[in-house]
Amino acid sequence: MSRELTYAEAVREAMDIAMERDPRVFLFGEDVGVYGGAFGVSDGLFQKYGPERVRDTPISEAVIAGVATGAAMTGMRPIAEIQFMDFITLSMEQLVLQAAKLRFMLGGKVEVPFVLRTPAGAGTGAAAQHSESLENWFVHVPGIKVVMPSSPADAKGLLLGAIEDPNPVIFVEHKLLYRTKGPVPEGYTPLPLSKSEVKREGTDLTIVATSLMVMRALEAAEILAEEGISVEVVDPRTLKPLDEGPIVQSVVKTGRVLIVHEAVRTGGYGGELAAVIAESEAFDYLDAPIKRLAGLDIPVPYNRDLERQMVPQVDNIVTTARKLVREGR
Amino acid sequence: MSRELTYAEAVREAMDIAMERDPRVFLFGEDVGVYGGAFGVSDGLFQKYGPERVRDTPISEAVIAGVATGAAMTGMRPIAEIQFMDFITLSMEQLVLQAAKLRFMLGGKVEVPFVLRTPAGAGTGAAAQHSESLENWFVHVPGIKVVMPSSPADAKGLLLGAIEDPNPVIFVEHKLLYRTKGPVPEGYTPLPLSKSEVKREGTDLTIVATSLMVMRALEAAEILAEEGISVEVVDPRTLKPLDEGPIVQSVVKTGRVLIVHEAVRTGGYGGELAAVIAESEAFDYLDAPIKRLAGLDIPVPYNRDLERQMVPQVDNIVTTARKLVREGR
Amino acid sequence: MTSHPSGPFAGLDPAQLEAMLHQMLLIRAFEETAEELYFQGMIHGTMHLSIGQEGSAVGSIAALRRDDYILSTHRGHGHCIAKGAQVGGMMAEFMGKETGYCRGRGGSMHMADVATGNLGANGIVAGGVPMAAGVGLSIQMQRQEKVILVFFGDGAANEGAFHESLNLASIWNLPVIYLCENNQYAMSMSVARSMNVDDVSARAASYNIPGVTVDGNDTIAVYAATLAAAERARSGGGPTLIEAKTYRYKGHSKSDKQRYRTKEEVQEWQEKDPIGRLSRQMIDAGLLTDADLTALEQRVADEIQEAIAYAQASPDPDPASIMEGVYA
Amino acid sequence: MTSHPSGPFAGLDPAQLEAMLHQMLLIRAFEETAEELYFQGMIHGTMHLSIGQEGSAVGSIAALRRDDYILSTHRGHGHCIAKGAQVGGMMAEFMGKETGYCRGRGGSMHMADVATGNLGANGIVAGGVPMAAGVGLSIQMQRQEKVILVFFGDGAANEGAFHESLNLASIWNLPVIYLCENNQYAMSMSVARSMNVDDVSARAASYNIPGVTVDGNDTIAVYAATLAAAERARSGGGPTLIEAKTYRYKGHSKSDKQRYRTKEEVQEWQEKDPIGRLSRQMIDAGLLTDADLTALEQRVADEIQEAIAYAQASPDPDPASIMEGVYA
Ligand SMILES: Cc1ncc(C[n+]2csc(CCOP(=O)(O)OP(=O)(O)O)c2C)c(N)n1
Ligand SMILES: Cc1ncc(C[n+]2csc(CCOP(=O)(O)OP(=O)(O)O)c2C)c(N)n1
Ligand SMILES: [Mg+2]
Ligand SMILES: [Mg+2]
Repeated sequence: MSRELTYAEAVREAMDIAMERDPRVFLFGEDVGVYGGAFGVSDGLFQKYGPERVRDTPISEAVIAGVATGAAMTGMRPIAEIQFMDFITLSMEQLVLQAAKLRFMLGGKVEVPFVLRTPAGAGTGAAAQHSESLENWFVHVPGIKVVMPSSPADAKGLLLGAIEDPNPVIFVEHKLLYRTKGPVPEGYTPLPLSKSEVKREGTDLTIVATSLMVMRALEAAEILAEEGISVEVVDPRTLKPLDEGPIVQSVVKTGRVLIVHEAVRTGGYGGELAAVIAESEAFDYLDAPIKRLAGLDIPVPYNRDLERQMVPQVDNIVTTARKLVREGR
Repeated sequence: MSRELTYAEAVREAMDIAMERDPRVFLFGEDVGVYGGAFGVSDGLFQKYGPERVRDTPISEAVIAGVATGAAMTGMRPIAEIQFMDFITLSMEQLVLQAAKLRFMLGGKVEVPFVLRTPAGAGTGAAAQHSESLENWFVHVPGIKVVMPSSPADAKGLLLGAIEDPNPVIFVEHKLLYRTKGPVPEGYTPLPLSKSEVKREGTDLTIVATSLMVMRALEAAEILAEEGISVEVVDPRTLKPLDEGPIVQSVVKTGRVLIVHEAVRTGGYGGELAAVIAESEAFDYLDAPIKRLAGLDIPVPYNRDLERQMVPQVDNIVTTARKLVREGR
Repeated sequence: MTSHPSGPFAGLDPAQLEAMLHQMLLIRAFEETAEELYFQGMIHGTMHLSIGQEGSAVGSIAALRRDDYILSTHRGHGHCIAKGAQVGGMMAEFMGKETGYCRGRGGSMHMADVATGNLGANGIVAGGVPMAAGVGLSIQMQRQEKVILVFFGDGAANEGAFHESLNLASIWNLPVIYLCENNQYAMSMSVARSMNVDDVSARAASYNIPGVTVDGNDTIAVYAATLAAAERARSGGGPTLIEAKTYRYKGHSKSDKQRYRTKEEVQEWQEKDPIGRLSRQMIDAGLLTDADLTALEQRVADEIQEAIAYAQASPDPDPASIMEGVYA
Repeated sequence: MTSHPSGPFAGLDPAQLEAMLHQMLLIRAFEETAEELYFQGMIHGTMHLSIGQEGSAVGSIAALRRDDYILSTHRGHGHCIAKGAQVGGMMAEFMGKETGYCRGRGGSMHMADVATGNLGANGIVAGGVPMAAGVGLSIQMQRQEKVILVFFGDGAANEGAFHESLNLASIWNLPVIYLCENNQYAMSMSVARSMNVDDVSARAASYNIPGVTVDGNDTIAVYAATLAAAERARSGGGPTLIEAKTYRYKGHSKSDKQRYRTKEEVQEWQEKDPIGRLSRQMIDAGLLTDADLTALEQRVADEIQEAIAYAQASPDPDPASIMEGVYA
């Protein structure tokens, strides 16, 4: 049985179910309690589970990451929230030098099972310090898993999977997806953190997209279909560890690939994807250069039009994809 | 006129010259004074310039980055040292959300001219929290420049160039290069932060390498030359902004490219380089897939052999390059 | 030269007092207008209003010189106006126009006016606090007579950056004034829940620097405390931590249901309004008449109308200029 | 049940005291040996020796239970031994062997023995301090009777993490003991230069928690202070900050020319040696004879020899296992 939920409701339902099933699970972060979280994602959980399991913290992002790490090491299953992904810059030492490495450094003697949820992305007019997409930093850190759901169903399933996972997981939500609706299965339905998914089948071009860009890529594919261009859209869902198979197979099939992400282009996850494809057997099937469409290399501007111009929109995807198919570059 | 200096001496000479010429330049960080820096790089500068211009700080990496930013915004030219690159995880907010973005966020009304020097890399048996190579994080941050010198001459010239540059520059030194010697020009000889350099010419294969890996690639090239394989070695030197020209031209010429860096492979700078090449005209000249040789995706192990096994060595480069040329993959 | 604040107005003359009252009225009108424009869809994004906190903004900055620096917060419109910015340029920034103080790139959370020493609001809680030590060091090394005053909230006092910055300013004896606007809440987190000390100023003892708490709605008291701190800093006496206790009347930002406080609590504070208080003090002292006050309010209303007109008439940024300003 | 430490030995019986003295001798012998092996090239990397600080390690941990947790530092060999680790496994770790406590992956800076509650040394200054709040919360939410004691140095007390962690432990009333080993220096930076307060413990006031300073070379005093803090924590009394003033005899690490201090200063402290002090106290009280002491030293020497033999006979990690342990 499944019904329509928003992405935010799906995240909340996953937390609710996990907290009901497992007393070790708790949620903490800035204003996650009575306030319900900056985006209302945890609305109602405080009323249901009380102040011990839904805890407000002071504005102390370093210790938030430390609490997740220390509690996870000693038998709990914390869900930490960093209110905006930008603020994770204050948690890096505990996440990268401690949580990610502890198991390895201690010879495999500990597990650090926590999920750190955080909303990323531009589009809200909040400017450069409230719009970051920093997922590739964590992809570059062995010991951490990185998840970026693009639909309500994935949000619920992957969050349940992340809570079950015995490793630290950075769970990146997108502010502009919170209000999007989609069918979501009921009950305890965790998804493994190891599967890319073909979101739409096609034959002329593969678009590999993440998070909000999956939705935009699917819209673009609709438009291109009317022009007779058949686009396959693949969503890694879990950026690390990456399930390369479906991506490589798709490129083998279509011979052309466009990588789309919101994070600024240079040094981003698109580079990793491009390299994975260029190193794979798909290389021999490429009829056109591997193309990236990503955020412009600037801080996110406040002005609404500049902000829109900085991040890939449906029309940018359509134009770039069309050119790649028709002109081969 | 040039004479032989070690990489560490070259860095010191650059700081010394900059401080002599410009009263706005000063050095600060943990133990940079009487101690001379954890690796002795600033040895003698305290004695020459005194405690005001060569200042020890408490162990407070966030405020170290804040001091660099605030002082740079208001007329000074700070050189900050973060004792090991690992500890820069504690400076990320000030570097990424403030220093990098201030100029843009304030409509171009300020400049933030500072250099943050920090030693990266494994090979000293210091294990996972003292061996990080995090350069690609900063490559992913618009507003910051990233420099990684591979020789004493580059270390001096690029550091002088970085101090002259009106932007925040992350200057990544390598612990295993500090004792390497090479010719270094005398006097004030800044290099622009905008030039890749062909370190060795060749025709069969292009190796793009950074920092310590440039030295290892050159050694590998020597060995391969004896086998009749002619390798061209290109060093970006400034990772951001990247001077793509020499890299693309080299690949157009050789038709094969191997990217080598020490940082862990996944999410690293190699992905960016691979994507740049795959998007360029060089794509049409590629006779073999683009290959990456990088650090294994694990925290740096303490055990000497495992540590060695984790980071690309000369023999790994030779084997991978030979295979790429002889077998085309 | 050391001034000796005395009398009910701490040595401020009538002209200065009227200028301060004018600024407080202007700040409030500016923010009330900004909120209206937001509801009308003429301003996007979000905003953090300081209505109710004008006393700490104006009282503290009145004690500074034009060439002194400030670093501000996400709730910084008042600081910006008090330091001397034009509301036209601020309104233009709010509307994302090219004529805005940040060319429309920064918006409310990055409002800055470098010409008047305002190095910028900040979207990051305690974001300006570490930088303040750097500005202080810069002043000290350049042998300038300036000071840097950095604003931050009660919530910011729980960030690690607060600790590192105050410790460094203390051991290096930097000319920094740390001004904590304690408005009782960090978003939904009350000070009572977020720390076990009654006064943020108590934390000055960890760095062996002076720490004082003043009534933030008593504009004159804030002025006097800041003036003393500024003189100490200028004369090589080092940093001071000042806590101004005040209150925000509006929600934290535009998405606040205010479940964490009662209407009664808000009302209690509104009765202690800093603008009402200063104007009453001046009227009682015969320095202001009701007519003067009405005139001031009218002047402020006109300034706001001009500001809106200026902003609306201003051009949007040229899309072709989007890559500008990332690097110098 | 509350114990009432009394008499010169705070209620410790002769057997306990001898065990403590044995641990202190073992720590010193272990570190002196490790240094020798380093100079012989049998250990690589670097190491931070706690010689001279055995009193704070043994005195504090003696007040804990086996199932209590500790988080340690880069100068953590003493903590590890005091909590109950075997020197054989530690020596093996030092030599990078598969039988080491971290399978040779961690080395000196990550020495850990989860079985005895030692969650690990840390290469990052103050790295364990934020985690300690998490461990404390975990204990509290699981309704356990445990406490977590986190060691850190004077230098760590200037990290932002110190501030955030103590504040959180205070408002959540967590069972955390913050034990600052103030050995006067952070690498080359003296406490006198790095902070303007005489005692790190003074900073407890910022969080309204108890803060005490004890002579770290008085092992019994450290024990008594820790016991009181542990009982407070177990009975829901929340966190305590203990500062143990002590001194490291050796350089900071293997690359230290020690230009920042004088030989005289080192000698002065060596006269206050914690091992000499405890053994003298016990001898004066008739709890120990010179013969006993010699026997203890012999026993320690044998344990170290066994440890070396065990470590040398142990296998290196299998190169094929290099990817193990990154993910669970
Ligand atoms: C590092 C960081 N954490 C969290 C936030 C989100 N946030 C913005 S303002 C705010 C509350 C700040 O409280 P306070 O410092 O008291 O200032 P006030 O809003 O009361 O003026 C929070 C949590 C942020 N902007 N930066
Ligand atoms: C975050 C961080 N900054 C700097 C260092 C380098 N470092 C290692 S130990 C040390 C001194 C620490 O002093 P203290 O906390 O007093 O401990 P002690 O060495 O005196 O035992 C420094 C600067 C580090 N390991 N981590
Ligand atoms: Mg507040
Ligand atoms: Mg110390």
